[in-house]
Amino acid sequence: MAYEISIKNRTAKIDLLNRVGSKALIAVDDHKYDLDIVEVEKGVYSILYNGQSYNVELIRGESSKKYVVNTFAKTFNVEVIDAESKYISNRNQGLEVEGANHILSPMPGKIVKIPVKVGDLVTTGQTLVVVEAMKMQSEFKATGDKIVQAILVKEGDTVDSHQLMIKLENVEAAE
Amino acid sequence: MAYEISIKNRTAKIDLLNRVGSKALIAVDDHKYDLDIVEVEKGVYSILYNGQSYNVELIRGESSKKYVVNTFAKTFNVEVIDAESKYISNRNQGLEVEGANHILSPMPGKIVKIPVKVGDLVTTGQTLVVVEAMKMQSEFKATGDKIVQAILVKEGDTVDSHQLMIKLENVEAAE
Amino acid sequence: MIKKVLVANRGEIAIRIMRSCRELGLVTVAVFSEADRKAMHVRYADEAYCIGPAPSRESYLNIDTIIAVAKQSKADAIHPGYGFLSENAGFSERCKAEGIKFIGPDAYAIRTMGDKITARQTMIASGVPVVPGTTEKLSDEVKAVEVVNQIGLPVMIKASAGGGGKGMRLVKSMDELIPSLRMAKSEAMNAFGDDAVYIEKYIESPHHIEFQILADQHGNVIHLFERECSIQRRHQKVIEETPSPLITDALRTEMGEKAVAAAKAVNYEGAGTIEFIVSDQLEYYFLEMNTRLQVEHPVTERVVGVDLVKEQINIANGLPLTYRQEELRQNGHAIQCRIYAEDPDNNFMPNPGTIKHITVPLGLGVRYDGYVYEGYEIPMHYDPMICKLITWGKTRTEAIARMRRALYEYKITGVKTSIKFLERIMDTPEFVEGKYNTHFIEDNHDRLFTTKPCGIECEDMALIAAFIDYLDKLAEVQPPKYTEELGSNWKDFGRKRNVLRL
Amino acid sequence: MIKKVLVANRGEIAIRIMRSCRELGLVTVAVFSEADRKAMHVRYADEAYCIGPAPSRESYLNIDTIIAVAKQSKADAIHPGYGFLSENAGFSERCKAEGIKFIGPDAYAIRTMGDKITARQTMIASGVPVVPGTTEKLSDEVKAVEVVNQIGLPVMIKASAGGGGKGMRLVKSMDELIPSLRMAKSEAMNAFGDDAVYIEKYIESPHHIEFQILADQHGNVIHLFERECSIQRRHQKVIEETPSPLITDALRTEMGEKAVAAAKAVNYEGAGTIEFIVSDQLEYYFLEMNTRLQVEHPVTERVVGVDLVKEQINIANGLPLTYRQEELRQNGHAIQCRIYAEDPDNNFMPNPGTIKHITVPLGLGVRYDGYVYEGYEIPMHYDPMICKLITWGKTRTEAIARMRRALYEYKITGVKTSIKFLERIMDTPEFVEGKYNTHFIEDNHDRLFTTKPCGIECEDMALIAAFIDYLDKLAEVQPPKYTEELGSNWKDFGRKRNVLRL
Repeated sequence: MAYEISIKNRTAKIDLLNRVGSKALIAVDDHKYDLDIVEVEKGVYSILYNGQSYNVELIRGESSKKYVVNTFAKTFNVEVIDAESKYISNRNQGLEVEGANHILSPMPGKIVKIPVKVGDLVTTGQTLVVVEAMKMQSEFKATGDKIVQAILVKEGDTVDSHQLMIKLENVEAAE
Repeated sequence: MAYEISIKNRTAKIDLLNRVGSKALIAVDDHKYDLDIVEVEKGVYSILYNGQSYNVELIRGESSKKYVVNTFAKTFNVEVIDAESKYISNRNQGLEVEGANHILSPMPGKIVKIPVKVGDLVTTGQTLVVVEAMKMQSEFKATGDKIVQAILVKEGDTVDSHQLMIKLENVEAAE
Repeated sequence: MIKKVLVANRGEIAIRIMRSCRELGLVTVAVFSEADRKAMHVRYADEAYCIGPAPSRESYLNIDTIIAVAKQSKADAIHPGYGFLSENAGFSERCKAEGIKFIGPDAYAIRTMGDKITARQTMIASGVPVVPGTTEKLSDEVKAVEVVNQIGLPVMIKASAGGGGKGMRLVKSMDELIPSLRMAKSEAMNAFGDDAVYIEKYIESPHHIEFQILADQHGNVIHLFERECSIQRRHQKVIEETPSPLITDALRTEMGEKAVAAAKAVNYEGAGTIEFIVSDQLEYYFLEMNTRLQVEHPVTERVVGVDLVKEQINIANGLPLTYRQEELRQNGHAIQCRIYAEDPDNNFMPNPGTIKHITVPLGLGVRYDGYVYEGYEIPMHYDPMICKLITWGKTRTEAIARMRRALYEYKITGVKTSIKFLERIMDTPEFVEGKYNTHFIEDNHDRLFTTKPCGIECEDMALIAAFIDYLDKLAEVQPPKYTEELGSNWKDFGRKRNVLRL
Repeated sequence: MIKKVLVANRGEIAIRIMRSCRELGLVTVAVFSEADRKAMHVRYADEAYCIGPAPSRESYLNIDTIIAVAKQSKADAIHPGYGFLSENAGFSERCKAEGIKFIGPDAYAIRTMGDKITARQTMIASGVPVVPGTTEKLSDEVKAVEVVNQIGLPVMIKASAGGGGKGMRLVKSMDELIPSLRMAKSEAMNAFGDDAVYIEKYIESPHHIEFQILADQHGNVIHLFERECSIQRRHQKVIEETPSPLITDALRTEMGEKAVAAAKAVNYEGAGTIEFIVSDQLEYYFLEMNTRLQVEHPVTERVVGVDLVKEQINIANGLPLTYRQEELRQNGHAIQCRIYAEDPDNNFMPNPGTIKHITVPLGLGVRYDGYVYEGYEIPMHYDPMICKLITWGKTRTEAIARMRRALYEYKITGVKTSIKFLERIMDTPEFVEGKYNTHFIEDNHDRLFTTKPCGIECEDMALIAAFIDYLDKLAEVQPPKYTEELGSNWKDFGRKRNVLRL
């Protein structure tokens, strides 16, 4: 059974055609790879293809379908797409515009300052929240003229990675 | 609930009296330990007791009750004894004499030679089987005058750690 | 003689200090904040005590608690490491009052070198060249104009109590002078509670070169040559090396003598560093003194063959220096890379998190000073540096090749790091040729922030590994269907799983 | 010039060689047996090819397959490492015939030095002292008696084709001579298909000291000083160090010159080692030459500051030696411990198995050359050595202190190792004072095989850790009882689990 799998802006068809021991025949789009793949340590794969030795490290994401993948040159987000993922992806398409209106903390940290309050009209570049981690302060700024719809954290709070801190709404929407 | 726990030839009573976070109050026989214990890596425990920093590494055994424990100075076999273990231990007591009559391979290896056959009468020091691992040959010898009751491997076989290779019986028993 | 050392620090430096203590047969005492119960220095030490909550000022900066632990554990000396209390004159004084040996200089030396105007004055008095500018606190704006007329533009306004770029202003034209001066004073007052500022000539293509010194309690001072630290990002050192590819033997000798004079000027005791700014024309000026062990001390250790922490302890024991100046030599070349948990592709945003997997570079000529381990969660409260990688080579070329090899071997997943960024520096011609100054990262911005391409094949390998992992995890979770597996048993299933039916 | 190197080996030495190749910008090709698919050298190399089943003679000793892989992958050179094919004259010859550069000497040098009687004759002709005894194959038993009368008892009978103690007999009294001679010949015939034996004087308190040499294709030969290898168990080296605590500067110079002469006698090319036996009275005799890189080469690298693998490749490229003899110096002191997967408390029984957890010693002055990793299953088919630990110090005392520290830091679970045994050697007075010969382990048997006591408190910590682990695993497996947990949810349960109700 062929799956779809996404990497960067590319979605590829992927199919396991045969597998015996560590040997596998895998089709990615139109290319067939006859290779030797084995998990040598937890999340670490050794792949031999055409004599080349590749080392690939995976971090499993929140779901069993999502991975962060480190190759020698680069780090990628990879997602296996099945029926369920497709459904969620379709459902979310309408919401995507709102991405920029959700201010998430990209790392664990501590809220140092929130110089805005709910209902404020903020303009491009205006600081919404200051988060401190590892002795460094990062400011998160508005990327357009918006209205502060909700503030979900307060000064002194500890936040996790990807935690939603502030919701904005577009000015048009509020009018 | 107090448990019994064995180490070397010693069997101690052990009881967890209290536990909050990484702090624990544990009684071992008559001694109460008020300490801070935390698993820092898989199977690696850091214990702070009276200011001293101890590092203890565990390897979990075949059952959830058996451990190989590395302290700085020594390695121990430790076993938590509950009702089930006691039953098995009691049942096995009669068989203990036979321990010396089971020739187990202490390591993974390859059978190089078996210079005896079933029914042979062997004497103390006589070689029963030669196992090779890591370029070194180890000979396993009879520790008394015995009769070869069964040979469970053959030359060229690969054996695992603790695999039974040869069974002997005492000369008296055979008479 | 010292028998038990409390290390008032955390991270790689705490472990590095404890290693030398252990080699000397000294008992080590760790202190840790509540966020650090699982930290490696707690595991490494002979004894360990909790000193308070995660924020530094409630734990690693809490003098009273640290002194109390030292007394309770009967430590006879405290090593402050770098950062935290290492340059706190009050802490040095307090240790002395409590009869605990502070492994470092006394309060006088720390205070004199800590205030930049006093330090400048002391250096001028000792014949150590300083950057041309004012020698006193500037309050008179007319005087400021006079000074600038005298030394010429551009100039830098700096806060006397300063550090970390606060209260600093670059002035390129005369009409910026007065507004910049006022802003600098106001910033300095806000940041340090002291509005004292001074003016220095701005050096256009500065090189940052520092000298390691050691001074015993008997007035003997030696230097252990220089470290080149010009690869910086926002005034933070990224890569250090020794010998410096810039300076000559004659200049090395001369600057070394000045460094020794600088240390003598404050009756220094212990290990310290004299930082100089050097122009392309090899004019050099005293910048500041760090009255502690530096992050970059390992490159000196490797090339000079001296264990600096052991020398610190030797000095703290009141013993004379182990070496005479003429016995010391630089042997080969060493480079250090600092590796941070941060995302160089996203403005170096700090990236605390849990280490999933780590492969440490090893082998000939590689030293790794770190503290994280698999499963360790790097706390968000402290410095993002996770390790220092030091390579040595017979030549600078070999040291660079070895650093490339070490960075290639170093694999860490779970947090983002600056490894790829450092690899790109190792490939940059200006660095390879040893022709760089503190503008290096800015000057090579495009090259340093361009990620290597990963071709279609490399991308496909990433896809394939994720896909295989996904299928195998799926097979583990889903038991065989009854209809299909009827009559077979688990052993069969295990055997067949290698040939997956989809 | 060589661009791509096939490494015909496995384990730590394969990785060590690839590291230097990578630093030189050369592409590396690994070969592996079916038992080694997950081995680190396969992961480390740029390319990797399977060469057959687990047994060495079907893979790592299979010349045809290895040559085929070299051709397929277009490798222009083969590095044999140590062991396996490294001293196989036929392999060196075959490489030459196939136009692939063998990184090592030619077949003539390997053959001459491989046969002990020929080697003895060659050395005598070159003025290198050999142990007094026969210079020719012994067939005449009368002649044997004559020789022994001449050189005096005790004597050693050795097989000419020998190695590993086979065909060796110590003779202490005249009436043992003839029977021992006959047995040695018969053993030699069985083991090597050649019954040639010879007689040597037996040196009572022998020291094993060897010299590292480098020889280029242009007749230039240098030595890189000595290694002291007298700490041996059953003729296997356990610990090596340089400089030797035994020899004097004058003797070092003299033996170095003899080592160079020995290499020149066979027109040697590459890196090699001349082994000497040295008596307490500092009489020295040629023992044998190893025509390859040695396991213990890192101590020389550290003290002399030379990358021996890079020099091998340099020589293989036909370039002249990088160093002249007078440029080389011994700087400080280095010690190497070999760490084996074996159980010293159980007659050093090999202990293959799966590595559960490993903490590698790091920091100043420590080099770790290994190949195992967490989760790796050490195969039973090959050498039990899992790593080499090398420490350096300004003095021998510091190098020993650092080795103690490194062994303390080195933690490995899953297989039994010789770490504790090595720690006890570091604490043995004869070793600490540098006064030892090859009988060291025998002479100190009681001390070396007594395990450190673990007091009741240490024992209780072992119990407590196991007990807590048992309880926590139990709590993970058993879901909360419905009756108790009614109305609560999983989040509550997670929070409460820290206070365990029993």
